[in-house]
Amino acid sequence: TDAAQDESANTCSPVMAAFKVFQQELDVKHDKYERLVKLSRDITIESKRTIFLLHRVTSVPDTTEILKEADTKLDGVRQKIGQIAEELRGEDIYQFHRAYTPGIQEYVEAVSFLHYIRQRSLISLEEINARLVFMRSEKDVAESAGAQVLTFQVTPSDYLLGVADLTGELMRMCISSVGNGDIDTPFQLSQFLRQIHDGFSYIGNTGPYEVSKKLHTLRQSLGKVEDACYTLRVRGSEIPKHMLADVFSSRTALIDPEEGVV
Amino acid sequence: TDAAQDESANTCSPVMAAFKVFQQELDVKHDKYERLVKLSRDITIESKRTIFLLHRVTSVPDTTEILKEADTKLDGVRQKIGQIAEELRGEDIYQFHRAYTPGIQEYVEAVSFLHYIRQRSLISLEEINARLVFMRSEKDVAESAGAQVLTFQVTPSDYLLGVADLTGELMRMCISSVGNGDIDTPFQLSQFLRQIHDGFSYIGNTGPYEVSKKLHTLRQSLGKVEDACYTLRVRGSEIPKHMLADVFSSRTALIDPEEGVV
Amino acid sequence: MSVTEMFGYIQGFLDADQETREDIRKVVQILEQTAREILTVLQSVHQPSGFKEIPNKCAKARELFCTVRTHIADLKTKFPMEQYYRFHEHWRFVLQRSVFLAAFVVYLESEALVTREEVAKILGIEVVRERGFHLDVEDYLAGVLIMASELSRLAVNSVTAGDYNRPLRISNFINELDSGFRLLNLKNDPLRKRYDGLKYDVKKIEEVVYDLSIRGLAKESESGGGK
Amino acid sequence: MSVTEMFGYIQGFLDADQETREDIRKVVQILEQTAREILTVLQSVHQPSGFKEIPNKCAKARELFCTVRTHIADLKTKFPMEQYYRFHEHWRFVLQRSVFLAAFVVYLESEALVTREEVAKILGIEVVRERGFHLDVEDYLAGVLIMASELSRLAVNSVTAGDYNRPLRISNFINELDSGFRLLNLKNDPLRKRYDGLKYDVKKIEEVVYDLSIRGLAKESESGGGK
Amino acid sequence: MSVTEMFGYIQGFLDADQETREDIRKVVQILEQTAREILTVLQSVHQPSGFKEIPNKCAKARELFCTVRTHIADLKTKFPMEQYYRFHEHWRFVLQRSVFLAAFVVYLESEALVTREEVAKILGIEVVRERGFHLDVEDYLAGVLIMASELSRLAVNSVTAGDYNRPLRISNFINELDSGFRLLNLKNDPLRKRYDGLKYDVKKIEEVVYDLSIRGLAKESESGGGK
Amino acid sequence: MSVTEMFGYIQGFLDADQETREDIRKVVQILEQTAREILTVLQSVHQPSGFKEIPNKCAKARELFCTVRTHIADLKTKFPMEQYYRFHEHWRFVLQRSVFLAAFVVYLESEALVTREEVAKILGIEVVRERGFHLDVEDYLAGVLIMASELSRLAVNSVTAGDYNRPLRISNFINELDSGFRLLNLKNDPLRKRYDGLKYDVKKIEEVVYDLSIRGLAKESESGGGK
Amino acid sequence: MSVTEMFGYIQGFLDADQETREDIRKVVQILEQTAREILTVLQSVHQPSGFKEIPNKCAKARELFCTVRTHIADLKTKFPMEQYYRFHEHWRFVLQRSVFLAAFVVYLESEALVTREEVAKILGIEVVRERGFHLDVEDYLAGVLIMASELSRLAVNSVTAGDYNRPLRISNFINELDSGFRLLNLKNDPLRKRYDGLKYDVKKIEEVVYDLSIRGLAKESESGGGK
Amino acid sequence: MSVTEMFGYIQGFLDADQETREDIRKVVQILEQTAREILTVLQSVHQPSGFKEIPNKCAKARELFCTVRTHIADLKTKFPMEQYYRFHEHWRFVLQRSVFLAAFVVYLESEALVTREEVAKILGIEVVRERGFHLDVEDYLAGVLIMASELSRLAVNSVTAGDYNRPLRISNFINELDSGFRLLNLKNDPLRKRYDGLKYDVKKIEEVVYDLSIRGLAKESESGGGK
Ligand SMILES: [Mn+2]
Ligand SMILES: [Mn+2]
Repeated sequence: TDAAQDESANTCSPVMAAFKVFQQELDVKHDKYERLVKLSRDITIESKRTIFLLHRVTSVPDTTEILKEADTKLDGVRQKIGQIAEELRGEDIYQFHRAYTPGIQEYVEAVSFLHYIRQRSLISLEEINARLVFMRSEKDVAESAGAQVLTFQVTPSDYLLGVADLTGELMRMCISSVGNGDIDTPFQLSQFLRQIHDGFSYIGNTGPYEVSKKLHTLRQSLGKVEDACYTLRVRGSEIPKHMLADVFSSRTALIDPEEGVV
Repeated sequence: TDAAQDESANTCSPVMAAFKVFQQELDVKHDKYERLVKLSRDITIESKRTIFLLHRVTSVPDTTEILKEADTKLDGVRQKIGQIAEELRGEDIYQFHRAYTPGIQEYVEAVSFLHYIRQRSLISLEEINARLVFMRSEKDVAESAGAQVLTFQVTPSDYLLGVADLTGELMRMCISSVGNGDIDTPFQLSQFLRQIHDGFSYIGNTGPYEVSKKLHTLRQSLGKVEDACYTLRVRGSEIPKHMLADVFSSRTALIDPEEGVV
Repeated sequence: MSVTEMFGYIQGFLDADQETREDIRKVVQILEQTAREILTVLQSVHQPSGFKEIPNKCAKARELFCTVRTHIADLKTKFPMEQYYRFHEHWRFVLQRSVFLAAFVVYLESEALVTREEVAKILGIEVVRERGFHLDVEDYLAGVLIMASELSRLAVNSVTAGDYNRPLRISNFINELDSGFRLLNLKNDPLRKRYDGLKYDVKKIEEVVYDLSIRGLAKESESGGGK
Repeated sequence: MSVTEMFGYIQGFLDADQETREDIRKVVQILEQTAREILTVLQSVHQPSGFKEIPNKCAKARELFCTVRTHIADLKTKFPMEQYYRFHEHWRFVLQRSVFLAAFVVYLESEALVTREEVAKILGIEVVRERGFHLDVEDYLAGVLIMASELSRLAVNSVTAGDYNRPLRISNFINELDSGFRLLNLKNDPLRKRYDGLKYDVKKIEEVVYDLSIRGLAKESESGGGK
Repeated sequence: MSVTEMFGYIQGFLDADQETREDIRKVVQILEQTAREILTVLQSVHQPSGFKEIPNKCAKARELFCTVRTHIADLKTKFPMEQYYRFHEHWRFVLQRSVFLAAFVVYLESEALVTREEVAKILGIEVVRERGFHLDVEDYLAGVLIMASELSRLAVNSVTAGDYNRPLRISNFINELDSGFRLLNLKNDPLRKRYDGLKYDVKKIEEVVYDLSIRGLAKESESGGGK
Repeated sequence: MSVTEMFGYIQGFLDADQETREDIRKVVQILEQTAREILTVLQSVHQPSGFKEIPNKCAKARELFCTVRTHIADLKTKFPMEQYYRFHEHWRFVLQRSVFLAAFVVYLESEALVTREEVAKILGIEVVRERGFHLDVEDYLAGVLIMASELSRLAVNSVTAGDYNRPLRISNFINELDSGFRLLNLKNDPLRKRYDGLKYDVKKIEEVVYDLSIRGLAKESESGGGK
Repeated sequence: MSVTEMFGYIQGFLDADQETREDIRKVVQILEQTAREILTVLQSVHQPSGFKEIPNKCAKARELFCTVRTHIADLKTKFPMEQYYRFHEHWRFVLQRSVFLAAFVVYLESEALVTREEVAKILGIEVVRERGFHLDVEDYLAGVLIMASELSRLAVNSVTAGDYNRPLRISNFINELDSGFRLLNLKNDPLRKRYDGLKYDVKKIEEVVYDLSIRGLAKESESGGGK
Repeated sequence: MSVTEMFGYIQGFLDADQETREDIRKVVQILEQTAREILTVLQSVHQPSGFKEIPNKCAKARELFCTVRTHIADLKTKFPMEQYYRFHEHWRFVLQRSVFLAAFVVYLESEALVTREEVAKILGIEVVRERGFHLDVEDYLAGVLIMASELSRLAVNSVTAGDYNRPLRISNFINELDSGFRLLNLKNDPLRKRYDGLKYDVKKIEEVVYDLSIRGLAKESESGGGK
């Protein structure tokens, strides 16, 4: 038994041999995990940048340029997601899910924001996933012929969490729109946000825990948007007329406030 | 009304005049509070130093020197408490209690620690307060003849909290005693600590909130002291004999373990 | 009885308890689902288009309350009635939500405060503890306070929908509610905290009325509005 | 004295202390009830109809302050006066509320800031600590800050009630108060936190005045306004 | 019924509830005092000198349990029995402590595990819920676990007092208890947490036995010891 | 697809997920029960009398592992295999406990470290992820660490039972294990935390060996010891 | 050096650290006092009467910044410069406030955004870390954001004071600032949170501009401006 | 400089900071790896066979410290030296571990306490802050305390290895260390907590010495020592 204590001898004991295998396995796994975290962080940063960029649409007359630039940025993000898919090839994706979920959620947020700005509707999970199909590069194909296509599937949870965060951006967009004198957008946004809010309250606490946590923020965002629409309505209700000192005498002549908004 | 807006005019408005009085009053109070905090901090530091010093008694043959030094240090602390009493002259002492309670508790801890080392008993609240009677300096007396004596009263709560902390020091002393081969002290300490523990559990949650919080630590300290005594007892139970390999054959000859301890 | 026997016997108790809780949880889950459906129906009143459909939506909600009653009836069978408070926490949340929903429907229908008796009837439960599964005062009040906050939202959205009349009526209603609560001696409990939120609702609605007043939009309601 | 005796001796102190606190708590609870009643009386000034009745309501509140004085007189008997700060926490909250109520009444009556002396008189207590149960500067100031927030609400409701003059007067008053507070050297204490809230009140009132100005509604007050 | 009337009516409910709680709190406070006295009596067994006096101390504790029974009888009169679980939290703590004390007395007397029935009898309460104020299984188990931790302390102090026999008996007892608990399917609740502590008690006592064994001090008990 | 449809579609996913989890939870609960039974069987090795019966107890444990295998087989049917890690948290705890039990049995039988392959076989699962329900390295290592702590307890109890040889063998075994773990690059994860606990086990066992050495009791094992 | 000597020496270090912190705290307190004085001077610009006096007030504030510089110069002497980040938290708050004040003065004087270099000069500190006590980018940005919120208040009060021109200029300025911040990639830190508040300032100012536009007041002021 | 330019410029700063932290983290990770390797080398001194090889192992550790110095040299290049405290938390843990390892090597070689100067030299860093990347007093002391605990373990294992002399020498060393720490006035910080652990190390070692004394083994070893 004394020999087992000896370090040099130790190295050839079955225990040490087994642990060297474990070391290998753990390191491989950790390294992959780290790479995924890094990719996720890059995706997050680039998605956030896209969102920042998209907020500029409220302050410029022509949005084409911005939307094009956002497309390009998101293409880059999708390439990164392709790298994630590459890393996950043959893996149990849930094993590494925690490593890349923040990035994916942020991507969902960015891509659904862009979609909303273009289409004024909620992008579906299918639509998102449809754009996450990747062709393998030549080199890889050479190695193992056959499956040339690689897909990445956003989970419903990540989709939900991304959409929950989207509402925050929509709220910001609404506030900025008001700030920039855009009248239509806030009302459209409040309608849309209310639908999402109702959707989330329909799901309630049956979804993942993180969703319930975000419900409060979502409700606050909705409140802010509703307040903004309210403000627009009451301010819009006033007649564009110089010096309103005499407004009370001509009160009966008030036009239908509904018109003031359009 | 416009005049009230004017800053220069403002200064003579009744509101501003009143607030200047408040400013005065608040500053006086805050300053006193700060001075008391400072005194309390000094008392804490010096009391802690005394406690550190007193822990040396477990490692030296003659403790006279240390005890004398501790007396001197505590005299200094008492002088500081005299300064607190001076500050509190004519005040509602509870108004500033939070400012100086940490220092007083630490003093109780130090003085009761010294008392225990000398007398092996718990110092009483009266004994503590009896030493907190101060003669006013000549100068002060000149100002207002009459009351030459100033007293400081430690509250029962502060006394309790100080004693609760004392148990931690007693535990440390016990561990050090074991470390230094002193056999008697741990047993005496465990007896004493048990009494204090029983006292505190008798008071239970009827005392101030902070006491209840300290009960857990007290119970842990008692456990450590009991464990130490236990260790002494089991180790002391072994015969001082070279090579005990044959101990099992002569097991019946074991002397009364009670004697091993003395 | 040996220690083993005794613990085996005790395990019986624990199993039964756990099973009861499991049963309760299941019914409560379904109940929550139904409550969420009612909420979805009622939330449409915040839509500009939803204002005309209020009677419609209320009717639909009333129908869904039938399902609520069925589920609660089922819930009652899951535990001995005298242990109501043992399992109270399980259904407390959904019960308060249901009170809110009932109170909201009644307000939308009649602009009146639902009484505890009415709520109890809508939910198919008792008011008096001794009679069976009942509605605690605290739970009733909590539900009413949730509604108050929904009404402050409704006041805002009414204006957006062009209904300048409703906010004033809501303001009066909420003020009355506030006076009522001020009669109560609430402890420092969750209910108290919720009540503190009422102040914000009151203020919010007052600001809506202010905005309408300063623009002369509130006047027209004076003639037509009010109860 | 043995350890056991010592603890018995201390226990005596603790028991006496707890009893005193129990007594104080009871009186304070009644005091809170009365304070809530005064609040209910004064709340009506926020109603459009309440504006004409301000003098009336103030008178009624003044009456209820008699009851406050009786309860405080009772409170004083529950503990040795020189230990005011020992039990301060027990009545601090209700005392600040009472200061607020007194300050609000005085403001409504005279649009002036109540002095510490006046509050003390209304509550039947002292200003100077040495004289007995007194009013701390901090508690006085805290009460004044609660009033400031009530005034921002009043400014809003004045407009609803058609009184376009009052908000400007409130704005001046609050600004003066703000300048006063800025003189103070507040530590990081609850008062500081409350004072931080004053900014929002100032801002809110400024927005009301803005709303009136831009519509030319503030003009008319310039001629008629002032005290 | 107007809103004001309704809230006045509700206040009645709230007042009654608060009063009940106040009453319960008072009795519970006295009960805690008695429990603490019993604890003080029993704690002396940890003193080296206390070992011979165990029967004495147990007798004295038994007497004090009479007072416990009186207080609990009083407690029962303070609320309707079917609302046991409504107020459970008020007495849960002291009830578990009392179970611990009863279990400790019984152990000291007979080195056996007290049954739930015995505890109930000692405390003057019921085992079966339907019969009245009863002892919940969870509370019984919690009390037993507190005792386990006290026994590990006793094992240590026995050795200090020169009794090398007792730790082995305690070790056997605790092991049996541990096996018992392992039969139970505990949820993730406070009881589970407490049970996790039992492992440390088991280990601690095993180390005491180990220390005795390695020094040959445990042997002598083998002949004389056991139950 | 409208927003409402989209949420309905997602809700479908969530419902299915929750159902799967419910199914898994049920099987896991039964699995935990069986694991507890195996533990009870193996616990007896800590008893002085239990040392001779080790082979016996191991055999009995081996039998119970059949039941484990059955339950795990059942578990496998509850979800698609490639989603192992999606639900991992549900069985992670019980799986690590099972690894511990298997490792303990193998150690008791042969004083060797169970390999991952052996554990997998005992539990009826795979080593390689691609093959099906498998055993994660981390879970395997966690189970081994739980055993290490059990072995430190065994070392103590061996001495009590008079077996002075076993602690030295355990000490060697644990030291080898410790060296193995030091090769690993653990992140700041639960496994790392658990590994930090190994230090205490190592130390405890070293102290037992020390106690034997200083009394010359370790000598005899040198001649007779080993396998 | 003996162990004792070494430890005595070490104690010196520890004492010095505590003293340094004490010294820093004192200077920071005085600095806060001066900052409050500057604020009081600048606050008057919100008063209707204050608008004409802006140059005056700015001059007075500039004077007070001399005192700020003196205090900061004093602060620098309290610790070795390379330990800036060790004590950063102590002055972070007051530094951000000072940046705000400097930025506000500069805006009032020239309606331009103060650069980091200018602020550094006004406060008598460095921009480049290597040169000495410097201004962190984050602290600079935080101060700028505080000013943005002050400007939204100023826009409101400008209207009250009859200056219909200023809000438009503020609006342009704030929009530019907002675009600037959009370029930044902020982490989820305190600065990001503060930045989120900027949107509300932008919105508020835009509402003022909107109010002026629909009344044709914005145009009018473009040509003439002021009263 | 336009606002846009300025903000672009600022973004550069923010990016640089994040990058710096990333760089530091990477080097620290490698440093931790090396520290673990040194630990593995030194761990073998606890093995019975390891005692003769101490010089050998120390030499090997000394070699590995070269790598440590290289990594720290690399670390220094990652950030400007005057920002040491800005990033201190990143390397604090590994630095304390390295101090421990250096102190342990020095003790094993010479049975003396490593000075701060020596540690600094071994790690290739400075003692004086002004000179560059330095060793904080607190970090030095923390490392020394970790070593104390390792020495108590060594004392135990010395006996097992038959070296009865070493524990006495360790005892003297630790006592001196303890006296040193008693001179310090530690705040209630992590260091104080660590220091409290020292007493248990002292106690453990004294128990070993006591065990040796009562067996007359301490004397015997004084003359001959070792096996
Ligand atoms: Mn976002
Ligand atoms: Mn202490």
